[in-house]
Amino acid sequence: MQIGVPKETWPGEVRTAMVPANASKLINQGFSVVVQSGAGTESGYTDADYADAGATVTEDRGAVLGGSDIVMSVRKPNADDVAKLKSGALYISFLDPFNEKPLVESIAAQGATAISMEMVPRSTRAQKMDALSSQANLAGYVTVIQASYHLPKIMPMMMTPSGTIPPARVFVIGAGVAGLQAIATAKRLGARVEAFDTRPVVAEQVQSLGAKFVEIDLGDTGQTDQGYAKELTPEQVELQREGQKAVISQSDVVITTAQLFGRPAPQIVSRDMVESMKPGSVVIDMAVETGGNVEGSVMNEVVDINGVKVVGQGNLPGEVARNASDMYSNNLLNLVLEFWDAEAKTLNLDPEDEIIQACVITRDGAVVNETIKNIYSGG
Amino acid sequence: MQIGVPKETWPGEVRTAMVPANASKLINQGFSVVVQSGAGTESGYTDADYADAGATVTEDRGAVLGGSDIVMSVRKPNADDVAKLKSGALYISFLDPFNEKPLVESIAAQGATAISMEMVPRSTRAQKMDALSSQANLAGYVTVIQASYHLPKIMPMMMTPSGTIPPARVFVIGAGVAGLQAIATAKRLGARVEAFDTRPVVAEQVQSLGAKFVEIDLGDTGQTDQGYAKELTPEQVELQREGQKAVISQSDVVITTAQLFGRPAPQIVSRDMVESMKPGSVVIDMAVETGGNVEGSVMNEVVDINGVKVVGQGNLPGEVARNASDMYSNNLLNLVLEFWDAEAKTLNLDPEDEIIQACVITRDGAVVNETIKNIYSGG
Amino acid sequence: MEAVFLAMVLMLSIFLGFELISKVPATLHTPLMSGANAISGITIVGALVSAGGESGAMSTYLGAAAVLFAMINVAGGYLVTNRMLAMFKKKDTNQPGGNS
Amino acid sequence: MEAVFLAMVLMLSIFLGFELISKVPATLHTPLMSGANAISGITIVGALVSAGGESGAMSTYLGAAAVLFAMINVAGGYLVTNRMLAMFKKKDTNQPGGNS
Amino acid sequence: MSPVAINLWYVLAAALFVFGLKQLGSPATAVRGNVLSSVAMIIAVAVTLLSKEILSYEMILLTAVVGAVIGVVVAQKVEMTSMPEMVALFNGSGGIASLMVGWAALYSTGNTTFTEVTILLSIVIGGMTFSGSILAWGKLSEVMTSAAVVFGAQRIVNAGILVGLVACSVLFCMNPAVDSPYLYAVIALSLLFGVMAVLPIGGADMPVVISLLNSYSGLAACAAGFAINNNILIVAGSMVGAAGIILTNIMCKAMNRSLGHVLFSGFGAVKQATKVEGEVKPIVAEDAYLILEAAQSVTFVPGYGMAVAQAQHVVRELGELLEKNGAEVTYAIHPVAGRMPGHMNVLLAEANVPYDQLVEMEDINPRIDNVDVAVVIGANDVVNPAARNDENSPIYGMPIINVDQARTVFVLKRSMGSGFSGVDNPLFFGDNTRMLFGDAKESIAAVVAEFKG
Amino acid sequence: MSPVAINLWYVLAAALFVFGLKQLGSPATAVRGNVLSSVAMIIAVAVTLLSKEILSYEMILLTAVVGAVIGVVVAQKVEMTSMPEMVALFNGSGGIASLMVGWAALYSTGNTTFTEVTILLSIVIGGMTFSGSILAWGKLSEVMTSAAVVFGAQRIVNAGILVGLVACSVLFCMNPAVDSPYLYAVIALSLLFGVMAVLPIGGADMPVVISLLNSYSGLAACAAGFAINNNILIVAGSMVGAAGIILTNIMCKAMNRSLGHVLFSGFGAVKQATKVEGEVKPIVAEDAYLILEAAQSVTFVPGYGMAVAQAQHVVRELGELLEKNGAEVTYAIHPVAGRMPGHMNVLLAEANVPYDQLVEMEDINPRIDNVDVAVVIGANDVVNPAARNDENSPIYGMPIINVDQARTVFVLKRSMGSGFSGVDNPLFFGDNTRMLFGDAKESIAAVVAEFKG
Ligand SMILES: NC(=O)c1ccc[n+]([C@@H]2O[C@H](COP(=O)([O-])OP(=O)(O)OC[C@H]3O[C@@H](n4cnc5c(N)ncnc54)[C@H](OP(=O)(O)O)[C@@H]3O)[C@@H](O)[C@H]2O)c1
Ligand SMILES: NC(=O)c1ccc[n+]([C@@H]2O[C@H](COP(=O)([O-])OP(=O)(O)OC[C@H]3O[C@@H](n4cnc5c(N)ncnc54)[C@H](OP(=O)(O)O)[C@@H]3O)[C@@H](O)[C@H]2O)c1
Ligand SMILES: NC(=O)c1ccc[n+]([C@@H]2O[C@H](COP(=O)([O-])OP(=O)(O)OC[C@H]3O[C@@H](n4cnc5c(N)ncnc54)[C@H](O)[C@@H]3O)[C@@H](O)[C@H]2O)c1
Ligand SMILES: NC(=O)c1ccc[n+]([C@@H]2O[C@H](COP(=O)([O-])OP(=O)(O)OC[C@H]3O[C@@H](n4cnc5c(N)ncnc54)[C@H](O)[C@@H]3O)[C@@H](O)[C@H]2O)c1
Repeated sequence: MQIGVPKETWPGEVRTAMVPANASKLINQGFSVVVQSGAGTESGYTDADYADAGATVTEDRGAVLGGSDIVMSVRKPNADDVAKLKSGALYISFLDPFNEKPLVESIAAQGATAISMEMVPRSTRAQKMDALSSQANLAGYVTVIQASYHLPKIMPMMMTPSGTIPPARVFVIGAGVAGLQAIATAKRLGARVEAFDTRPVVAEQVQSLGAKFVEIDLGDTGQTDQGYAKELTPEQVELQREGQKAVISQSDVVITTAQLFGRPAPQIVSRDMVESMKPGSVVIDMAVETGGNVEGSVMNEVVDINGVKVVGQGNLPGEVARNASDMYSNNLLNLVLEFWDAEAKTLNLDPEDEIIQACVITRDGAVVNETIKNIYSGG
Repeated sequence: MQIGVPKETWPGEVRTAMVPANASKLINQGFSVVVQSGAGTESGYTDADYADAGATVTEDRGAVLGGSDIVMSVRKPNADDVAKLKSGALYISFLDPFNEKPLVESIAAQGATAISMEMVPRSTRAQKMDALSSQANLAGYVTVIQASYHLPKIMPMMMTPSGTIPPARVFVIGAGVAGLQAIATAKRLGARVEAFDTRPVVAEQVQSLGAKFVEIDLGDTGQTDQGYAKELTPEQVELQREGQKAVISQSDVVITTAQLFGRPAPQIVSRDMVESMKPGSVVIDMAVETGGNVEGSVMNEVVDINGVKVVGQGNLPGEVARNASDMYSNNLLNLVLEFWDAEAKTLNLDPEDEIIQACVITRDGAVVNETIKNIYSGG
Repeated sequence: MEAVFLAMVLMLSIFLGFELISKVPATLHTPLMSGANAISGITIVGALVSAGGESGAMSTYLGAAAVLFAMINVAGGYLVTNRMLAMFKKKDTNQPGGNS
Repeated sequence: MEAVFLAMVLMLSIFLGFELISKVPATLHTPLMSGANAISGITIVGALVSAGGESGAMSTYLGAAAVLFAMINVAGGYLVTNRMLAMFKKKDTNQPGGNS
Repeated sequence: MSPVAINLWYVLAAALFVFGLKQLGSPATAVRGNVLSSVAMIIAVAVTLLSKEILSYEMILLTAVVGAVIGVVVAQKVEMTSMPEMVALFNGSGGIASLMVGWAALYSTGNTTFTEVTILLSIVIGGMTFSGSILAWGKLSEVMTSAAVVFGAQRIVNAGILVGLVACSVLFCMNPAVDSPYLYAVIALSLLFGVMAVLPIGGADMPVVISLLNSYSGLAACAAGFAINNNILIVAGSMVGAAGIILTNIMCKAMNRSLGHVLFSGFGAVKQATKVEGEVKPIVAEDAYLILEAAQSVTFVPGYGMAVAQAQHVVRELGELLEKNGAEVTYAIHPVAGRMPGHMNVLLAEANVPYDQLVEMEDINPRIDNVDVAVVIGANDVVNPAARNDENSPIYGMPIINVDQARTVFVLKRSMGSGFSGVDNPLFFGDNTRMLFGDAKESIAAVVAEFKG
Repeated sequence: MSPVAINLWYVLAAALFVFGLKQLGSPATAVRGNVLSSVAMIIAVAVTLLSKEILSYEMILLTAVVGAVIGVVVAQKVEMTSMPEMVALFNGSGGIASLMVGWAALYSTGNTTFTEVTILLSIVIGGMTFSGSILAWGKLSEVMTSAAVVFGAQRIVNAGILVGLVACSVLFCMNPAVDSPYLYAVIALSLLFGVMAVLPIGGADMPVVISLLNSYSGLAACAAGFAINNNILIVAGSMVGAAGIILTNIMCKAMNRSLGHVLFSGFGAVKQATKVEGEVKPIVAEDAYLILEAAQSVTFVPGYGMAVAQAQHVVRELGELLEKNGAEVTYAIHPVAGRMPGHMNVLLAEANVPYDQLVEMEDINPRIDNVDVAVVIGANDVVNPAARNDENSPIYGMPIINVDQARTVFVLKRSMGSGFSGVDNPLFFGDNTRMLFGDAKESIAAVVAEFKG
């Protein structure tokens, strides 16, 4: 059974869906692997590495897409990629199915099976395939590195002969996987870290990292069974704004990681809040790709709002491309092997399996995923 | 007695010699302070801040230089700045007297007294005026931030559902003030840190930060009474090269901080060593301004030597301009107040005082500093 | 012969006394002292014997006086101790938590 | 009357015994046991008395036999203990450092 | 020598015994302690010999010398491995000696009932000590099966013996005579009882049993002391008796058994077999210490609870203490432990746990059955065997750290509550599992205290 | 009641005393302990009254009741602040009682010399306990000057008194008679000695003195016990005597004085005045613990040595324990402590010391004289008073943390070696300085152990 790994075409995407180490693992399991030349370059893997791992490296993208039973990619395919897929093929990548109705339907039309990595459930059992977490985790680390890079101050406290430097104050909004990692990293650097999240359950998790949880009473908020946050009512949003103002204005760094699964990210930090910060402060908007938590943040740009740097870096995991590729590739590997029967050399995506049910979007020419179907029919 | 603070003209210099807080302190001590407009902007201090502190803000650079009894600056003055100084004035800044013979002599000719901050002794008593240390310390922190910014990996170890990420290996060459701070910061980020220095005494200091000291036997090396390293013999340099090869090739990050006081920095990391590193690795050359420890490093550029990024960022303290300015300004403040007689409103730079002897270069139209005189006469 | 038994008893009691008191938090120093003091009022037993015994008037008077003083020691001692301890009560309760 | 003195002695010794042994590192369990065992050979004193006393032949023989066994216990016990301890010596020396 | 003088010497000897015993308890002074107590013994023996009560020396000297020789030779010959057996034997001879002393005392004229009772006590205790010790020796030296011999009627039999013993004793005391049949009955029964008491105990528990018997032999000597009105016997005997009980207790705990269980082993053994399933066994810090103190390899398995309790620093400290104590210490990190990837790494790095002590799940699992103690610190889901065994558990299929296969497992948590996934955890009911309830930081700190105190 | 019965009751009482005393020693059980020992006392008194030795009850009852009433009333009235005085008074009355018991015992016929000696002992000890206690009371309640009264010839005088005491005692024993003048001499002298012994001790040390006298009164009771051949007196008396000594010792250490010094206070006081200058006073972890345990405010002053020893984690732990113990804990960071700017911050942050416990030199110095204990952990130059006082010291003029002005200073280092600047440090010879030698981590860990153990 052949696995194909096309080179990423998405602008600024430096990750790859397959690292050489995993290529050889899959080959030992009885797969054959075809990699488009240059697929790994930007994450630090040369074509030679793939070749050494036993994969076939080819210039011909068509062959990779068309010839393979399984196609692995980081980003969703573009129209003509889809056209190349052979019917019955399995396409695995981040698909953003909520917002890509036409694309998804075209895949269905092509007769290909599509697995959307965003849709992998958050069950304890599925964590090893949970690419959202693995990437968010790295992104969280990156936010802090970016912040300290742009900050004209140091993070830790220092009592020196030339005077005492107070610790930088970091405020993390949204303490999910990414947020928690950001908190941990900032703590490591010696910053004074505060955090807020609408899901009260995370307060304890924040404290478990030695940071302070900012108490803002929003009334009932709660989370989905997947552990995702629910959207807030307008009143609640207002409450949150008010509650955060004071903290933000004192902070040297504000990092927002607030996401709403499948929906545009909530706008949490308004312009006036940014302006209330000291000049030289930094705001990192991790949700910029899904609309942004910060008013005025621009994708892949550092906007200066009177003296405050608002960093809208997209694709944060890409900043640590090597680790990100390793992790993502492992997720795919775990996913495939979970359902791979090495003896029979067959991949059985049992429709009864809860993971399959959750993450398989199209199959046998139709959109099969319940959630997605509802949304599409819904609107 | 008037203190003048001109705007820095040195390219890329974002620090300032006086921060508003210190301006008011000095004014309380009976000084008057004149600041050239825009002097503090890049370190985050507006003219208004200075005005509020009680300082006079003027556009007229001439007035600042010519009208003041004490002129404070970060970088050495250029020729026409010197020309503006009034005879008997005191000029305080980094002067780089070893390499600036004509400049120093012109200052002498102008009849001005010059204090070179590099020359402040490393005595325990003088530490509060020790600008080299205060700036090197911040630079050390910055090197690590830069490294982690450019590194396509994360620093800490992480055992995650998607696989285990090993800690990044950081090798710090030169464990002086900057080196030690770099070690501490890298440790904080969770990296596996090794360090080397020609002065055996620092081995214990390195371990006291939880890092590993790489033992390379260079025979007798030793340090000056100021705690500075002596220059190595060619054989020793060779020994060191050999000893470091292995470590460097395994490292993800190499940070060099090796300086030789007053002399060009030793070249420690040769091109072949750089090439021996994994693609994606990062080399930070802190000594780039004084010639560089790394072969092929270019000032203010990130050079790519087959896949390895060699960062030659100059003026590292400037990356955290705000703290750097605070620290430097405090050093100057402490220096001035140490010799200021608040009652008599006079500054008595007692020629007998060891600090004065060390750091005053010119006075009453002549070069008075022993060390410098020797060097100049020497060649 | 009795004397030697008493000697044995003495020896053992002294050792026991040494072993009994090991580490005492500062707050307990005074109460413990006063408690021990109350015990040392045991001499009242002796006083009773001599006061009660009939080795002549003098010894009876001496004994009686002894009873008086010893009684002060005993009654007062235990009471004072109790009051002190009552005072420390609150503090003591969190003490264990404090030291563990 | 003697009996009551002995009772007092008994009471005190038992308390003392309880107080004496507190925390013992695992390595010392066996030696301590064997050391205590040797002490319990004190019954030899009793044996000697009865063996030496003259309550008739039978008691003397019994006593003698008792002496024999008790002596084995005593002599053997102390020796074995000593050997064990000698073995643990090295380990013990660094023990304190280890536990402080 | 006058009785007074002798007894004064006895006081000295007693004092020395006290010192000796105390010093035997701590590694630094143990050797000296042993010497002291031997000196005390010599004094006691010497003054006794000098006492005028003693008339015929020959016999005594003979037997004494023979005994000494035997003891010395044996003690020299035996190799280290079989020390415990040796102690058992010596202990046995001590017991039989007490028995005989008591017996002999019967011959002295004009015994009060009180004395008669004490005499019987010394005989009974001495007797069972003897037979029990011999049996223990047999089990240890594999002369006979070292397995626990348990048969149904045991309890009844034992009860019977006890009743008989008491009855005969009473009858004997009614009209005490050296040739009274009851005397022999008592002797026989006590010997038998000793056997019965040790039979149902497995070889593993023998050390504890010996220590207990040793305490008994002390009491026997004490009883003998009353029988012949002898100070030193009473002091030394009762002291050893008491100390022995304490030591036994300590040893039990170190072997993770309850003293009560050993004391009534016969009955205990049967009971224990019945009640294991689904029962939670809590443990206190002190006992946990005793077990860890004896462990050769310890693995910490941290989880979210460690983070909540911020226990990482104390954990590291305990780890260091264990290493100093000669144990091999590792930290097994489950990939999903905590609430974010690398959660445990952050904390352990902060606490300066060296990277090379961290082992991954895949590496620890194969060798986990060689781990003496696995200390689960506020982890739950990641050590939940249900994920391995229970098809219909929501977390079925997740790889876990198989702590349940370690020799002993400590689980540190505040309650029986479940973890993130809300699944119950059969581990807590495991046979080799001990629950150390309470905040993880407090608990570990308490254990550390035991180590240092 | 028969003597036997009585004595058996005494055994019970004694046992209760043992329990009581033990429990009095730990906060959790102290109250119960006090109750137990009072029960024991009641038993003892009751059985004695029932003993047939006693003939005339009236007198006894009268005095007893009066005594009891006085005791109760006083104990109720006195307010908490003046408890110590109270104890002193009670103790005194105990002493005088013993004296009288002894005296009375003289009247009983047929005393052996041994008895006579013990009688004298009870008189002497009782006497000096009495006078000493009264004096202590006087000093504490400011009835007289609480300052130490020291005059030159003191030693000679004291020596004289002692000699006289011994002499008279001997002479008395030669021909004991209730009206022998020597008897009165002995009584007078012992009273005088008690005064002399307490005179030269300052009010601050009084608690220790009282505790010591209390131990004496125990011994007096014990002696009285011998005098009248009474079991319970001996047991209780000697036990309290021994326990008292231990307690005294503990208290001394907690006040950072040596027991020897208190025991021979008179001579000590003079000695001490002479030898302070330039002398290094080492201290062991246990004593350090006792002092810290009683401290209300503690400041840690870390230096390069803490970094070398990597002691930051244990330091934090000790800090937490002290806080739990009710002390206010701060970390005073000198700007140049360590080997790089912010060296201490790195380490303390790693050990999770909360930022708000870190205080700068400028902030701690003004209030350092209110700090009970300043713990200098491997710092040297940054706490070197020479920088303040010694014009020609190379580090003169550097601002330092003035730990030498704290009430007590512990300096933790491995040797008397100097620091980075190679300058000697007068702090080590300070009067209020105690050197805790050894690796900083080991030392702190030891103290922590004391806290927990
Ligand atoms: N790693 C990740 O990225 C990630 C992210 C999200 C979720 N998860 C999930 O989180 C779970 C991680 O498993 P885990 O075993 O580490 O944690 P867990 O299964 O959640 O169990 C934690 C246990 O710690 C105990 N605990 C809490 N506070 C404590 C304290 N102060 N002292 C002592 N014990 C305390 C709790 O029991 P008591 O209440 O009885 O004390 C609880 O049972 C997995 O289910 C995983 O799927 C992981
Ligand atoms: N902060 C900076 O940027 C910087 C940079 C360079 C130099 N300095 C200089 O360094 C000095 C700092 O002062 P400091 O008081 O922190 O350090 P210090 O004066 O150098 O004294 C450190 C002391 O720690 C003790 N020590 C070393 N290892 C120890 C261990 N394992 N356990 C216990 N004690 C240990 C040593 O005494 P024993 O050997 O007897 O144990 C030594 O006296 C100042 O003179 C400063 O000028 C500072
Ligand atoms: N069961 C598992 O193994 C597993 C695996 C991964 C994640 N999870 C859980 O899922 C949760 C969410 O994961 P995620 O990081 O992908 O979430 P996410 O990336 O979708 O969102 C990031 C965070 O933003 C928060 N947020 C949303 N709106 C906000 C607002 N208006 N203000 C402030 N914060 C807001 C969310 O609560 C979430 O914590 C995590 O807490 C994690 O514990 C569980
Ligand atoms: N007494 C004080 O208060 C005080 C104050 C500041 C610094 N100092 C001491 O002065 C020392 C030097 O200070 P610095 O940081 O300014 O030094 P520096 O900046 O001049 O040099 C940095 C480091 O590079 C090292 N180095 C030089 N050549 C090297 C080579 N070939 N290979 C490897 N390493 C090499 C030097 O040994 C030094 O440690 C420090 O160790 C510090 O302890 C003392």
